[in-house]
Amino acid sequence: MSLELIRDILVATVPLLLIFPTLFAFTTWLERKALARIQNRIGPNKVGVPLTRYGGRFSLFGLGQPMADGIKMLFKENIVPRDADRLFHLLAPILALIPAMLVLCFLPIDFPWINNIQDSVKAFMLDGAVIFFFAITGLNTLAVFMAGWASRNKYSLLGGMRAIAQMVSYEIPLVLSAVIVVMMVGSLNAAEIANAQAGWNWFIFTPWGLAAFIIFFIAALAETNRSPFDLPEAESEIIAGYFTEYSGFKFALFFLGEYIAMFAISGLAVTLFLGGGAGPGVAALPWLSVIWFLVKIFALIAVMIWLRGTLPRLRVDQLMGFAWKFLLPLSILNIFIAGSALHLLAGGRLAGLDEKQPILRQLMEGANPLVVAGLWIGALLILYVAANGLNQLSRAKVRPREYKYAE
Amino acid sequence: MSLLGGGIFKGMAVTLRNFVGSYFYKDRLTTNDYSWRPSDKLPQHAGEYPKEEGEQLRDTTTVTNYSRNFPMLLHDGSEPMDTIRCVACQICERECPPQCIYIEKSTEKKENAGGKPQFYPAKFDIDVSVCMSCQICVEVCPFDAIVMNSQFELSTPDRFGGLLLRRDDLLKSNDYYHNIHPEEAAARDKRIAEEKAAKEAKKKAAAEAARKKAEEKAKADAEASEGTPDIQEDAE
Amino acid sequence: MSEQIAFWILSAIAVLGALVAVRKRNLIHGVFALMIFFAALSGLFLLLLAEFIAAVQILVYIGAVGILLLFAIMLTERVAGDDGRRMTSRGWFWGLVVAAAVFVVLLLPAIQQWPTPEVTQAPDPSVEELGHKLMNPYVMTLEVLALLLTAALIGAVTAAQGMRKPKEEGSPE
Amino acid sequence: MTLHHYLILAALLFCIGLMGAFTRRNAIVVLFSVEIMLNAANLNLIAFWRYGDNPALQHGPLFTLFAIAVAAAEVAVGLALVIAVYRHFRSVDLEVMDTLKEE
Repeated sequence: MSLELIRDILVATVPLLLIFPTLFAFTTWLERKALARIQNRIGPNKVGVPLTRYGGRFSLFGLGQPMADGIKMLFKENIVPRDADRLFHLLAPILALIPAMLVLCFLPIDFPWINNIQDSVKAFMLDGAVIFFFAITGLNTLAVFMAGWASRNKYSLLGGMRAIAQMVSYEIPLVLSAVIVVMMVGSLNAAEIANAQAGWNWFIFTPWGLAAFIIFFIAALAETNRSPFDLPEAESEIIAGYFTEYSGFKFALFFLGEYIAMFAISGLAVTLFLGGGAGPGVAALPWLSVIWFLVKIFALIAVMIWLRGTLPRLRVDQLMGFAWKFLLPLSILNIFIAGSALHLLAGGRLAGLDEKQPILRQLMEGANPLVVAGLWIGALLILYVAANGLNQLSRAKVRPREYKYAE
Repeated sequence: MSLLGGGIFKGMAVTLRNFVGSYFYKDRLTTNDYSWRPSDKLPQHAGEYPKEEGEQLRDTTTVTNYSRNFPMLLHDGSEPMDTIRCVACQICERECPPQCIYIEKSTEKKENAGGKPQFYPAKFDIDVSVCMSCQICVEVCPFDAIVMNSQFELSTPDRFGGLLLRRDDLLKSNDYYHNIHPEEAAARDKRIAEEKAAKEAKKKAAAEAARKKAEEKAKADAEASEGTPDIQEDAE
Repeated sequence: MSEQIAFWILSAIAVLGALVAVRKRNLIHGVFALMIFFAALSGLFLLLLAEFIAAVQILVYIGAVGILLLFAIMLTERVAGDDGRRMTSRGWFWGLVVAAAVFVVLLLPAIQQWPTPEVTQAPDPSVEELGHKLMNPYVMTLEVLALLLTAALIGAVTAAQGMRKPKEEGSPE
Repeated sequence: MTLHHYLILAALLFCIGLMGAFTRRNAIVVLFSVEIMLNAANLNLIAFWRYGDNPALQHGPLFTLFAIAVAAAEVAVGLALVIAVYRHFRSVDLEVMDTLKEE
């Protein structure tokens, strides 16, 4: 093992380990502020410049809050229930954080320093980067179960079981909507997928891409346990779900893992549908692509926060029904539409296309605008009708409520 | 048929309106920086808050937006323990749903506000971190000794002892009660006075009746036993 | 050099994980040891430049099979293990003997012509090639496999659901 | 690394799985053990592909892929059977389920 390899590995990983936890701290503050404003509150605004008596006077909108939270978490008492499985109780938060951190490597963010290192260290250059992403994200489920089981608390266990059922179910629409992009590009390589969308050929600007993005985003919300799919930690029903028995630093690790997973899955959505680091001005200033990537991630996270402030939590049966009876058929139908549209657009030319080039761009460049408009309307109409039908079918048959004493 | 998923967008529009509006319309932001004293910018309906530390609000409603209501013990005079109304009957301790009251009865009796020898609470603790402000103790107290206080700024850095109020913390004068809840206190005092008056009238009537009865009896006895004065002497 | 270090570490983890998985009394611990074994094996696949298989290994074995095992354990036995009861089967000694014998039998051909030359020529680790193979010459196999998985899914659901016995007339219930 | 390293490792893992399948009473543990054996076989397949004559043909990964899919189906059905048996006998002990008739 050469020194250069070690240096390259460090150059590739350490900045990620520094940047994203910092962004995490900022995001918690952003979320608290945004939720507060949605509820007509002010939100954190007290913690200011640390270690000064008048720190609170210069509070800068409470930007010191994440730091104060972090210090508090570090020094809080670590409580382990008496009957808990001590080893697993310790391992679960670590296991929750590691996969989330690991998948960050698969995001094709073109940091300026990354061009100087060898290709074998760039994880997103891996041929199967996207499938690795999904494989490693799936490990999160185990951590959640581990935490729920090790705590020896019925609420924790309930939360853990709910989390497993939810994550396993929503992984399927998630992967199936990503399959469309893989189909279009003909590669699982994250960097290639991002490059294929250069020049505003983003996948969200195709009808099936738009539908896939919406399905992907909904499934991603469920995968990261965000509201309205936060059943595993439904505080009004099962206290805090799987991390009921966690306190102090272990809790902070769970929290960190959850937010990093949010970044990671938003990053994948950006890679797959929103053109990666593409954006205006990138051609002139290459480092702008990093900024664009992060801006897109934050735009998605802002929508997640907005949704959290808006929607109430689902019931368990609604949750599972939504995944299996609504999202899954829709995403399969979407794949079917995308495939047929591909053949329709290409006509007989599919054999004549360059196999090594992304099919999508070749199609987009040579397509008649009328045909494209027809495809948009046709595809979205089919999907909308199907969604409506599924909605009617999958709606639970509930007797209308009778009000005995209301009148 | 309404648009599929349209409800979500409607809800999101509402929250967006709230989000943006909270920056532009002051009357949307009904909350206040709770740890700083409110400024005049506070909207009118936000509720009253003491302008200075320790100031007591005159408040006719029992609840303001900022106060917390926990029980207190009443006394009638300047020396709290001499005129304490509580007689340590422990009814409130038994009735308290979260069981946050702890009373220890004194061993000997002592003169209370009415001048009668009574037991008094040697210990009377309320854990206000457990108390749920249900006022059941107030309702069950037969002596009007426990009523609801209205306090601001209860927070404490002491994790275990700080929210456990002792007897001496709980003792408040009737004047204080009149100050914070004037109407309620007046009504209560009026009722106590009425009850007392009724009791006294009843007592008087009873005494009168007893006196009359005794007189009658004495008369009858005198009539019956004119010949036997020894017995009457014994009876007396 | 780094490849050798990785190989020895990964194989040690794999062997230990497998041993713990089959010997642990607590079934949940056993499943997690099994997952460590799967993960180590995935690392070995990466070392052998079969990166797609490594990803599939994690996806299928840890993500699906492991979770399924956890569910099965939660649905059946007391998870803390067969308290106090005998953990091993009646013929455990003969089982050990047979396992050891099989090991010897497998070892014999493996260590013939012991030091084989190291192969330096790396295969093309292209996932794209694998995809073309799956879609072109082996598409029929893939379809049959899909059919098998569907059949297994339906079979599993029916088996786990259990046959509902028709209620007998006049049975006291 | 040579082919033999992988072959010996795979043999060892296979025998650990065999040992588990022979010596444990719990049906779920026996299922674990079968999985370990299958994985050992997969390791062999990949190792032969890597050190074989014509790696460009991708036969090793293909075969392993199919084996993994079959193994997944096997686990699903196996666990369903274990649950069905558990419902009947109230136990997953293999020595309890030694009857051919319904009791």
